[in-house]
Amino acid sequence: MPVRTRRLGYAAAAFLTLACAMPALADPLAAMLAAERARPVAPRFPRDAFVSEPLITSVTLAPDGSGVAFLRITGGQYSLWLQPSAAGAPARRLLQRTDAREIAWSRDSRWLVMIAPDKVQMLSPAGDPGSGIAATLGGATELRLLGLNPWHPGVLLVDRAGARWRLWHAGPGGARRLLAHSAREIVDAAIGRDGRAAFVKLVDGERHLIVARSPKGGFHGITACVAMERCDLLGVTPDNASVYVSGDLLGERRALLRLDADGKRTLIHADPASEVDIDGIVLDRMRGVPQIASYRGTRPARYGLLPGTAAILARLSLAPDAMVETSSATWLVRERDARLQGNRWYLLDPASGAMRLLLDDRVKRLPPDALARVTAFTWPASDGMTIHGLLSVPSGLDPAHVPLVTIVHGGPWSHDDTDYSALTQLLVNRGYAVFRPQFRGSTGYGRAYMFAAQGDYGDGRVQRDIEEGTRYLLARGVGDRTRTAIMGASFGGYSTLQALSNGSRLYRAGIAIVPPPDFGWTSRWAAIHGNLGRTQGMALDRSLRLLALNPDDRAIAERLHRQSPLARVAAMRTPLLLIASGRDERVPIRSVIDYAAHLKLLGAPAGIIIARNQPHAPSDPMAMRAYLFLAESMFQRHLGGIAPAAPSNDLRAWMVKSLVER
Amino acid sequence: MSRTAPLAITIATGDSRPIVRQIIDAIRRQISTGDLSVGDKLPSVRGLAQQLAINPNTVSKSYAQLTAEGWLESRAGLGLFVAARRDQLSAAERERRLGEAVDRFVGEVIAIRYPADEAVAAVADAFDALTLVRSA
Amino acid sequence: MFELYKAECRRFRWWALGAGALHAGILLFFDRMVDPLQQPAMIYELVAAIYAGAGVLLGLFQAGSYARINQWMALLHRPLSPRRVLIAVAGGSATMLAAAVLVPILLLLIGHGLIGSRFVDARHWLLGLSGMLIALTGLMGGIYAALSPRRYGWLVLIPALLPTASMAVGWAAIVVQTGVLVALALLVTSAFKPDLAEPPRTITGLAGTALTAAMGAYLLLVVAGDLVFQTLWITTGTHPLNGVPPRGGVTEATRADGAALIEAGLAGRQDNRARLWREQVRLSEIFEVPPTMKWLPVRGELTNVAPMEFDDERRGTRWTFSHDDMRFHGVRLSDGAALGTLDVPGGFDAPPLPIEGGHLIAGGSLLGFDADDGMIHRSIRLPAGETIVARPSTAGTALAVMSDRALRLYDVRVLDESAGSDAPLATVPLPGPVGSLMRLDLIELLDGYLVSFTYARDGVDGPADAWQQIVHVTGAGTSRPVARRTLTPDFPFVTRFAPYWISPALKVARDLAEHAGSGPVPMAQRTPVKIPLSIWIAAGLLAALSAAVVALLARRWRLGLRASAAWMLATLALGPPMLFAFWLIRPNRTA
Amino acid sequence: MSGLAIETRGLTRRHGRKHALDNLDLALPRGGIHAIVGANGAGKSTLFRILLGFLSPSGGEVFVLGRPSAALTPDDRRRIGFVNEEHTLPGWATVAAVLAMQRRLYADRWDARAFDTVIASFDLSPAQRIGQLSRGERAGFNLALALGQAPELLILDEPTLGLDVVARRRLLDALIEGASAEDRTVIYCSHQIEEVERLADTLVVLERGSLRNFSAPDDFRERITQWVANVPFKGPPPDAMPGLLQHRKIDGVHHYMMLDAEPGFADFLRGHGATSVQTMPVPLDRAVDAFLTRNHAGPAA
Repeated sequence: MPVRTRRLGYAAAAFLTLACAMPALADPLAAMLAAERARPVAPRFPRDAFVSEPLITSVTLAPDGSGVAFLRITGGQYSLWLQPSAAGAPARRLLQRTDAREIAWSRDSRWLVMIAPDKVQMLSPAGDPGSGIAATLGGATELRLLGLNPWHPGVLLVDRAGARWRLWHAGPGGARRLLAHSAREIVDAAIGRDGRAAFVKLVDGERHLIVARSPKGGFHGITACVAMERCDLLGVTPDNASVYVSGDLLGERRALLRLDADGKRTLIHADPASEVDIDGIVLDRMRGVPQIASYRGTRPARYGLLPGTAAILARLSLAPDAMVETSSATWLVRERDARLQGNRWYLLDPASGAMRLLLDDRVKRLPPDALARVTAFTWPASDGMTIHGLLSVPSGLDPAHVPLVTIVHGGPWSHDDTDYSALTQLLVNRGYAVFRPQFRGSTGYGRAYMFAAQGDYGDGRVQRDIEEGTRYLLARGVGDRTRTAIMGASFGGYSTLQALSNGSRLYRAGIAIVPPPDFGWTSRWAAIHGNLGRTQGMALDRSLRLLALNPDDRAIAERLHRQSPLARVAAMRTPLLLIASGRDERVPIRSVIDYAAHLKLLGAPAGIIIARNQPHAPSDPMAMRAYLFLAESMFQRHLGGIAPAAPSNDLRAWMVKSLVER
Repeated sequence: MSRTAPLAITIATGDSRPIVRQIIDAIRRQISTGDLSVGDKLPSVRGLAQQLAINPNTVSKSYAQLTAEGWLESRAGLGLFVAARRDQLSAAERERRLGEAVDRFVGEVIAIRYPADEAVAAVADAFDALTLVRSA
Repeated sequence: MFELYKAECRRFRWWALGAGALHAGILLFFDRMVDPLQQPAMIYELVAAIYAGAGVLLGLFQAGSYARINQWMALLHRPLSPRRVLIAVAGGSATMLAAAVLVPILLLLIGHGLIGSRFVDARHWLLGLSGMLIALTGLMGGIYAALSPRRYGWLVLIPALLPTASMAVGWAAIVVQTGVLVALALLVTSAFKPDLAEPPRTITGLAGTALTAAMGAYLLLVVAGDLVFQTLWITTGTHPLNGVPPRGGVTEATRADGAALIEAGLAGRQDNRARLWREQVRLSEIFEVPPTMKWLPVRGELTNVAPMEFDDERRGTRWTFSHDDMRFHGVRLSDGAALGTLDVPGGFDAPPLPIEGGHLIAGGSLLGFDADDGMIHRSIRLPAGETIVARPSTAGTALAVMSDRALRLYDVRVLDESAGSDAPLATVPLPGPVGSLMRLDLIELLDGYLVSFTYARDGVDGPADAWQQIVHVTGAGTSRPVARRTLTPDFPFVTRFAPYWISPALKVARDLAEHAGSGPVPMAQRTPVKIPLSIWIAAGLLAALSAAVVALLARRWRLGLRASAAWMLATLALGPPMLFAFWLIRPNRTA
Repeated sequence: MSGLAIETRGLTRRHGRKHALDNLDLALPRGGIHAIVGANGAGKSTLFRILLGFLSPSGGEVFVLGRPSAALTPDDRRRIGFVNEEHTLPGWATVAAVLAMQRRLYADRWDARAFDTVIASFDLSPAQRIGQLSRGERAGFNLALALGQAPELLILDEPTLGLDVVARRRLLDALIEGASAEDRTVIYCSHQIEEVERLADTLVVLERGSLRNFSAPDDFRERITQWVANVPFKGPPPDAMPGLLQHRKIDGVHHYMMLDAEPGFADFLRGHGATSVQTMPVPLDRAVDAFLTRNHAGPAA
């Protein structure tokens, strides 16, 4: 079972988020360009066909391998289904309607844990008594879900009574048992096979503290994770004496290690290429030991940690980036590729290596062969640091004569991965090369890479990495120098505004979506107002301080303001499309409007579009379709290319209703 | 004290004669025919008014005229009685009234083409009969 | 006289019994379905209208049965003074009506009080009393309508509608209703005389009838006159509000979308700052903050602005507020068991009005019921003496709270954090009385707000001045006015001031009567109306002219000198409505 | 206090432009039965309403028992009985209740004998409700009540209207019985000339609100004579015949109804060519009829 699903949270690429990382390949650029040049020109697909809505989600394998539970989405409604592993067995609908957005199996495969934003329910497919609400989240004590109990049917919960945090187990029927309590906030726990909390992670100021249960009773600290070190508790070792940890406590990059009760750290597995953070760790759920460690990138890698596992993985070499869930019997495999729209799930027989298609969430998908590959590459920054990036080019064309669009990811503590991207695929299909820089400060390449930004998000290295990446590609014969554009959402939008107004004159057009016009102001605002700041119990202002962006530091604020698009609004002379969200919970709409008003007042060549009711990261497919149309139109207008098809009637109606355009 | 004599008279409204006149005529006729004898006590004003369903004042007026004409006489505290017959009219008046009566009679007889001598004989018989009744 | 009373009682006893039983049945039925004591004011108004209607019907029936001349002569031609006859006859029907109205109400209230889990406030007893008073007022109105001369009787009845317009609350409402009832009874007495067609014989009766008729004529002129005027306008197609309202006018301001309104408010400024604001206005979402609610709960009021209760669904409890002890009383919904009382530390400043989202407004406090701990917490407490006059609304990340003195903007999280600070982000003193504020629009600036206050209540077709004020609120919470423009009235001068020039004295009397006993109503604060001199002159001239016409008519009707003088003086004081009343009453006696 | 029961001076009552009473001067002495006759709309009811203060005169003065009618006190009303043609009594009350109320109201002057005398001829049960009585019974009860209150002045507005012969006869008996009381003045209004003829001491003829006759009924009758004349030609022009009430030509013979015919009227007719002239008295009903209809049937004046 991958670690990420155990987190049970909702990760979104967004401004001021901290997410995980992945590795890249050395210099595969030339080979990739040649290969793509040789391929036939892809046919033009309708714009709306690129949008990909999830129709099946939370597909999860029972630890005994007997079946797969999943959620089906129909018209916004979620229903719960059970697909037995046996060949030919039909899927069974367990619930016609559910509020759950994520499901998990108990270790004994008898219970399904259904997690909704406000409650946890448990359901026995076999009809055992006790089905129903296990816990109602929120409330006076701010009860929240920590995770699944790895051994016993139920979940781990944390709440707060006065000055104390309490760790609970809640099982079928809502029976609750206190596992531990602390004066510090409990953010993680590893449960022993005896059902007691063996290791607990606590918040201690600007660091995290891991404590272990003493044989005599009580807990004692064994180690601290400082300076934003990650240390996620994966589970107790079979001898109950140590805990498996995913984190960067040893070395640069995040790895799988073992932490003993005396604080001793032992590496179990790290990226042999010393390039990227560990991405996924699959546990053998029956035994509670790590089974597979995986690393991502255009050269994804997977390593078996248990005897025999490597052999089975070898049979999966055709799908090196697929996600795997193991069980004592059959395995569940989810195909993953930049060119695969939607998802496909297979059952793998570990013994024979036979794969059988289990679920496909799309009736029709764009042909993967006609879609763009995503290639990871690196380039040397002007200060010598190696910077990673992703590139996609249209097939069958001379890459030097296609327009180049730089798409900057948000966060900034995040990264672009190589999954299917509707925007990238559309632009490449329309004949644009798409460059996605993993500028310094991005995650997934180790702590040093992330901290290399040194809080300089003005004219500093971050922005230079982005622009240098573009220049590097132009120099390598990718993209027409006179037809370049930059776009991005959130931090990417900020970077776009920076690029267009910092005098570099590199880009001929830009699209800034929900951009903070003044990084400092927005950080400060978020630290004060945002309900978004807590990561592992750590308040955003603390995180920012650790990232050299102390919101209370006036000097930093002034520097960031001086170097902000807002301060340079008069310099905006490049065609710009500014898209803002009216219900933006991260970048206050007021700050974008203030900036947009300045643009208008100064007569800048900027179009302003405000999506009145959209949040920072819209999930509305209509919004996605609208933004694709707007991007295609903008780039066609300023970079040349094929005129976009007019929006369909329903989209035009939605745009008239939902967008304010000036 | 004498008893009140029954006074069997009726009056008719809508007659060309006033009610006073009708009462007077009726009492006169009853006295003339002997239905009322001298000394008979007449009904009280109220009594007769009730009997005839008329205003007592009307009865009073009739009684007053009959008294003035001498047909009735009032005995203080006792009521009205039929008076002893006296001639109340002057000779000339009597002559005039006779003349009128003869005129009317003759007119009627002529109108029915009745022989004059037979008419005179009939008048004589009528007077004879009247005398007989009175003496009976 | 007592026999007459008894006979009249007997006459209606079966009716009273039937109506009372029906009344009790309906009350019982509704008591089963809802809590009759916790209905919104509209329901009570409806019920009062039914009581009044029943009274009117009874009065019309009873007096109507006597009003035919033969019956009237049979009733009044007896050795009793008309007043005593009236007391006996009207007393009989009033007794029966009062019993039919009051007894079921009292039974209900007693039933409520005895069940224990529910409570009956003092105000609920008064509410029953009020129901009876209104029924009796209807009865008197019906009697008056049946007996008074048709020429002016209906006019006299118009001011008897005062309870529907009165702002009096609690005991004061009872006093007002009693006053109207007594006045109406006196008017009935003055009309209760052998010759129904003639005006009252006594000077006091005549004066009372004349003054009331003048007030009726005034109200008619003001209301019906306006209606006629507007209808004429509409039919001729020249109504100022037909189609596009006049530019720069009050109507335009009240109908405009927020952005256009704020832009218009800034139109007077051409500097860069204002130009930037205008750009921001065009892009921004405009938050329209509701300026005031029509009514706020007042302690001891007879009815409810809204039901004074809310449900704790998690615990299955209904909390109902008692004015008597100023606490919520809980009842378990499933079985009606009493669950004690609920208070807030520091107590409620005023009866709390439940609003959306489990929040309560009480005087200067915004409170919230926390379903988690089942307690009421105070989110915001304004400085002493200030009252929240509107439902708080969100404006972006801010919560806009209107008080009678200031608009305050809070971090919207103030609602969630019961223990958090309730210091406002900004306090914007109102540039004018809150009652005159018609709309309030604001946009967020990068730091701070731009707020538009539109003062236009009574400024569309009424006499009030109307203006718009733009206030800039900085991030530090300070505010300063940045633009102001006068809104031009859309209606002609003549119609706007009609209530004044028709009769200033009656205008004052009407306002006094309607506001008497109103209790503390912050929303009633209005910009004082500036009456132009020309209106005073017009009113004076009209009064003089009316008095002259009265003099002419009085001569033609050969009225005595003293009576003529009295009528003229009254007309001089009250203007055309008095002339109207005089002409309709046609006094023909030297009184 | 004047010796008159009723006195009006220049009494005028207008309904709009129409005069219901036109400058009426009437003085009815105390005592006796005064009958008021007149066509419908002659002003009788208006007069009564004004007399009792239920209508105000447009002009002139009215005194009832010496008191201005608009200022009648409850005590004055105690002495005045009034019976209208509908015999208005509360239909929802019982006979006993109405009687009890009346007795209490007039306790100081209640004349039980008068009441009993009258009521004896009607078969009423005390428990009956007024609404259940026949019209005649109600009329009798009403009159009994009025007489029981022993009024000085009794005003009767067509009390026998709509009653059958039996009921009317009983009512008349009752009235005669009651009217004979001392010093009682009865004002009686009826269309039944027969009753008037039987009852009235004074005949008051109202026409269009004006007084046309005020005399004993017999005097009135004597003023009117009927003439039958055989005039071969057209006859004298009507405007040459003052006092002509009615003129009809039947089979070539002229019938004249004359008011206050002059002594030489027969010669006048002969002078106009009459070959024969006869005269005769007329019954009261015809006299009244002729008097009241003169302006309807006669040629335009």
